[in-house]
Amino acid sequence: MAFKEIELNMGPQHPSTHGVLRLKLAVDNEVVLGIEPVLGYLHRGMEKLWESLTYVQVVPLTDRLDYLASLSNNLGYVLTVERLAGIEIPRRAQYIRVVLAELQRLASHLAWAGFMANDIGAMSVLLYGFEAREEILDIFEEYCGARLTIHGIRIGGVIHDIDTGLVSRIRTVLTNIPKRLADIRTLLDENRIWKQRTVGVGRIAAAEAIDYGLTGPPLRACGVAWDMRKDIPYSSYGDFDFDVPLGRNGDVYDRYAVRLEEIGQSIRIVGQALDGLPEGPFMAKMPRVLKIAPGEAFHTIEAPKGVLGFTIRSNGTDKPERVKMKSPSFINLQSLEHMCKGNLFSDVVGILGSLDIVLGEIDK
Amino acid sequence: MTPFVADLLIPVGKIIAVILYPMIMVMVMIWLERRVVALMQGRLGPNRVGFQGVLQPVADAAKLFFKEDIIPRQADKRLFNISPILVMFSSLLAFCFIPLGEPLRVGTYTLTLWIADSPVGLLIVLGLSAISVFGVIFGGWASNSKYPLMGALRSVVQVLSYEIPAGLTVLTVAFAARSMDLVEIVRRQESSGIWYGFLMPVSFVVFWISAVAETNRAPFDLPEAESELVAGYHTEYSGMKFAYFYMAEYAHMVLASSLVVLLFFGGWLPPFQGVKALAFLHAVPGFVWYLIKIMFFLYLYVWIRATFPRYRFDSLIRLVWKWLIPLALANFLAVALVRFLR
Amino acid sequence: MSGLRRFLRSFFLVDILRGLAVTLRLYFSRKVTVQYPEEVKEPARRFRGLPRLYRDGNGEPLCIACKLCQKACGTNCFDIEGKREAGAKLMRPVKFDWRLDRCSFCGFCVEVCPTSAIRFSPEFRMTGVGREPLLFHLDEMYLAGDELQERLCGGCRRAR
Amino acid sequence: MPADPADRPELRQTLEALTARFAGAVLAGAVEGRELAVRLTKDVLAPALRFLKDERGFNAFEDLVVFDNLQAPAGGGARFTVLYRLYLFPGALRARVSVDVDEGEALDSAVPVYRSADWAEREAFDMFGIRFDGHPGLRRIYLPDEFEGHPLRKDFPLAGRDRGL
Repeated sequence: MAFKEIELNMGPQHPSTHGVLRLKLAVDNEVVLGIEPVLGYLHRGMEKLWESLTYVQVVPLTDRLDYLASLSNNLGYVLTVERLAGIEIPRRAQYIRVVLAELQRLASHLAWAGFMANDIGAMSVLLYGFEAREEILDIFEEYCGARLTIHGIRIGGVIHDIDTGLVSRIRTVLTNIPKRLADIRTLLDENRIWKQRTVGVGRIAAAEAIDYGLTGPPLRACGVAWDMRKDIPYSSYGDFDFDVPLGRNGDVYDRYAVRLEEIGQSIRIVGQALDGLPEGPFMAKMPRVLKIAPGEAFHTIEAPKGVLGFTIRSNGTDKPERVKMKSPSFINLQSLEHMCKGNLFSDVVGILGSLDIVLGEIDK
Repeated sequence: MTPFVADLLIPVGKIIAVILYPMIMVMVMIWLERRVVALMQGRLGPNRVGFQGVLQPVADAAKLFFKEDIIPRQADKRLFNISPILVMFSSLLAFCFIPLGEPLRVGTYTLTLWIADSPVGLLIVLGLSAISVFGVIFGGWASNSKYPLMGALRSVVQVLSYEIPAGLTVLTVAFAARSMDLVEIVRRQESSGIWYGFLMPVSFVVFWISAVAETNRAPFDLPEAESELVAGYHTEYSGMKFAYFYMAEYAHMVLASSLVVLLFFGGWLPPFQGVKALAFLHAVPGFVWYLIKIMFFLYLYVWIRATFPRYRFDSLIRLVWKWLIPLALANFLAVALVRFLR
Repeated sequence: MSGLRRFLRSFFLVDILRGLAVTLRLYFSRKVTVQYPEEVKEPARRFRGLPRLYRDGNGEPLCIACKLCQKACGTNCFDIEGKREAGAKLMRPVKFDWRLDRCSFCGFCVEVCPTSAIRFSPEFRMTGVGREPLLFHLDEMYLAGDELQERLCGGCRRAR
Repeated sequence: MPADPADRPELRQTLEALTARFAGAVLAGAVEGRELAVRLTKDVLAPALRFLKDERGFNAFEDLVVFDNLQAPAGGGARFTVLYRLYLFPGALRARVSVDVDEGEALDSAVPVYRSADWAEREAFDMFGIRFDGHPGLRRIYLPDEFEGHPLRKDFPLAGRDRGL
């Protein structure tokens, strides 16, 4: 009887594809032979839309890229525009941006911890992760009024100032998160079922990871110390000291461990930023209508999912000629097939979860 | 006691009781599961329908009753319709052999708290609970879609491989009690003064793990792994057929808990029988103790589900063939040796 | 961790028991559920709820139909026409169409409005029973609270 | 944060090595801060990328950007400018290799050199219609395969075409 592989369709409506991703799997009775991701279900034509909006009007749209880390998208786009237009940002605004970006990284990693654990079966961790994240969303709501599509960072600075009341509330949140994190770690770190599902699964070597263009936690899990906040510091990240957690053998467990460590580091950064918050304006002097002379700029930041980059080309008007976004999830998803080949079907869910992709950012 | 009452009314009454008993337990289980998992996750769970959500299962059942009953187009109609019945039938039938307490003396008539008591009651219950595997296979196959098929295949391999350790540990109990009759086993535990759960802890642990696996419950819920197979073998079912699968799963859980309680924790016996000081515990009827013990194990089911991630298929099979079966065999030899030397 | 200690820990199911201990402890912990609609979590002061037009102290509409908001809006939700009454100093809006289903709550209109006529209200109940009620006309821009809910989804029976 | 002013000597050497290796093909080259910008002719693209990766250590492929020069024609007057952004880890250096392509012309695919260029090139094809020879599976990545036209071109109407759907 000739061997015929099953073509299994996972998505675009599937409980664990983190959005509208469709995976065409070639499966031989649960062993994965090949995966072909099909994209475009959430394609909104962002880059075309951006070409018809002014620089300032594009910022709220960048919220909708990685909708779990909207402040990071804002920061990435805004820094590129500022480099293109040569705008100098007051130090207080840079520090507030670091506070917001790192809080956003905490929220994104906590949401990810919940999703990944739920994909592998530990359903309670989803609630614990979201409960911790809820406190951060309350901070964002108090700071600028929105919880998910926050649009709190503007070209030239930030939307509001941080008053002492908000600073103390952020500090209490920073003390609560480690407690919730400790629960998650006790539940998962040493658990034998968790280890069987994650150790050695979806392993990728450092050289292959760089060749596949992996960035962010999945790359650092292979032991490659590439963190844009350290390599090309931006928005005064150089003033803070924090370490870059690294894994050893680049499997699902190391990606899990690296992200949980990063939560600890982000708490350190926010603490230092709040301690050293300089005085001064929180917004640079901006013209009413921002017109930028023809030119081109490329800038990258360390978003929670990986290296997020923007290329902007200006043509002298108040609307960008071309804005291209380099999305970390888009590039990281390419290595999914390499990691999943030969594994079992249930590992695909775990590996996809460990890559922490968001379809808004992939489909643009 | 006219024969009319003795031979007709009472048996019919008992049969109705045997059907109602699992139904009520299933209703309790549905509520318990949703509440306990919720409370463990820092939320309240259903508390709108009835006092503290007690009527939620009734609401679910009514909803499912009125929901449209979809049969996929290319599904194999006959198999598709039979499987929920098979799954439900096997668990209800097994309840006939579960004794709930010592026979009651009502005037001259002794009311036995079970439908049938056979010298091989244990084997019959195990055999009947294995029939539900057919329901799962037919359901998965007849749905004619890939996910249910994978769910069904996984379930077959899982349930069959966990039958072996379950069977071996049950044998050790039969060995110790020198009988397969469930009532006899409980009486034997009473007379020997020690419950087999404490006499043979290894048997209890292995049997408990196999019971969790056989009922496809977390962390062994691969056949219906929501995050992988969407809903496993009952993905294509809806309306009352889905309700059957849903209730059958809980019925099997209650069945497995009753078996654990009967075999290892002395069924309806009050705890600490030997201790004279606690003799007043005997006043409480056997049936209440039996319920308390079952509720503990049902709580344990839900507790485990809220805590642990899900096994991967090969690690689950490796667990049973490399760990549980050798352990069960070694334990069986040890018990046999002890029995022989004594 | 030495091999023996790791074996003992795994044989006596230490990781399993510690996991169960966590869920048991959380079983008795404080619950975070907010019983909406009986309990309502107060939105923050700067909460970006439904943008509303406001009136000044003595009931005069603040909006002077300068259409700055219409220009600033990225998703062009506004369609405004103003008219200057004979003898009046300021223009008044005659037609003020605003589309809730296009609004992305970016807040540019609120920032750019010279008389802060349009501001975010704490209203977060914005669901309607059709596309038509999501198009607000001039007088409906001043609605708030229950009349607003009546306007948005009047049809459904409110569980009051 | 403007790029730090110190020009990196290694980049200068790379530029010289590149111009020596591909004599006539390097149309323009400059080192600015941590970034080397080079404009090449179409045919030396693939060997140049191979050279930059193997000999000069640019081991990571960061991004592929396509500009439509319909309104603002670049120096060469070609319709599209395709940028390959490379990254040197751990030195944190960048290379910007740009090539001009006219409508209908094809480029050599960079996938044999950098595996992660695969989807980036498929996206460039989907959005601009630039074909890459040697690409393992050049298909549209976002839009359905039967979609005609390339949306990110300047002459594609923003509101889309009325297909009467």
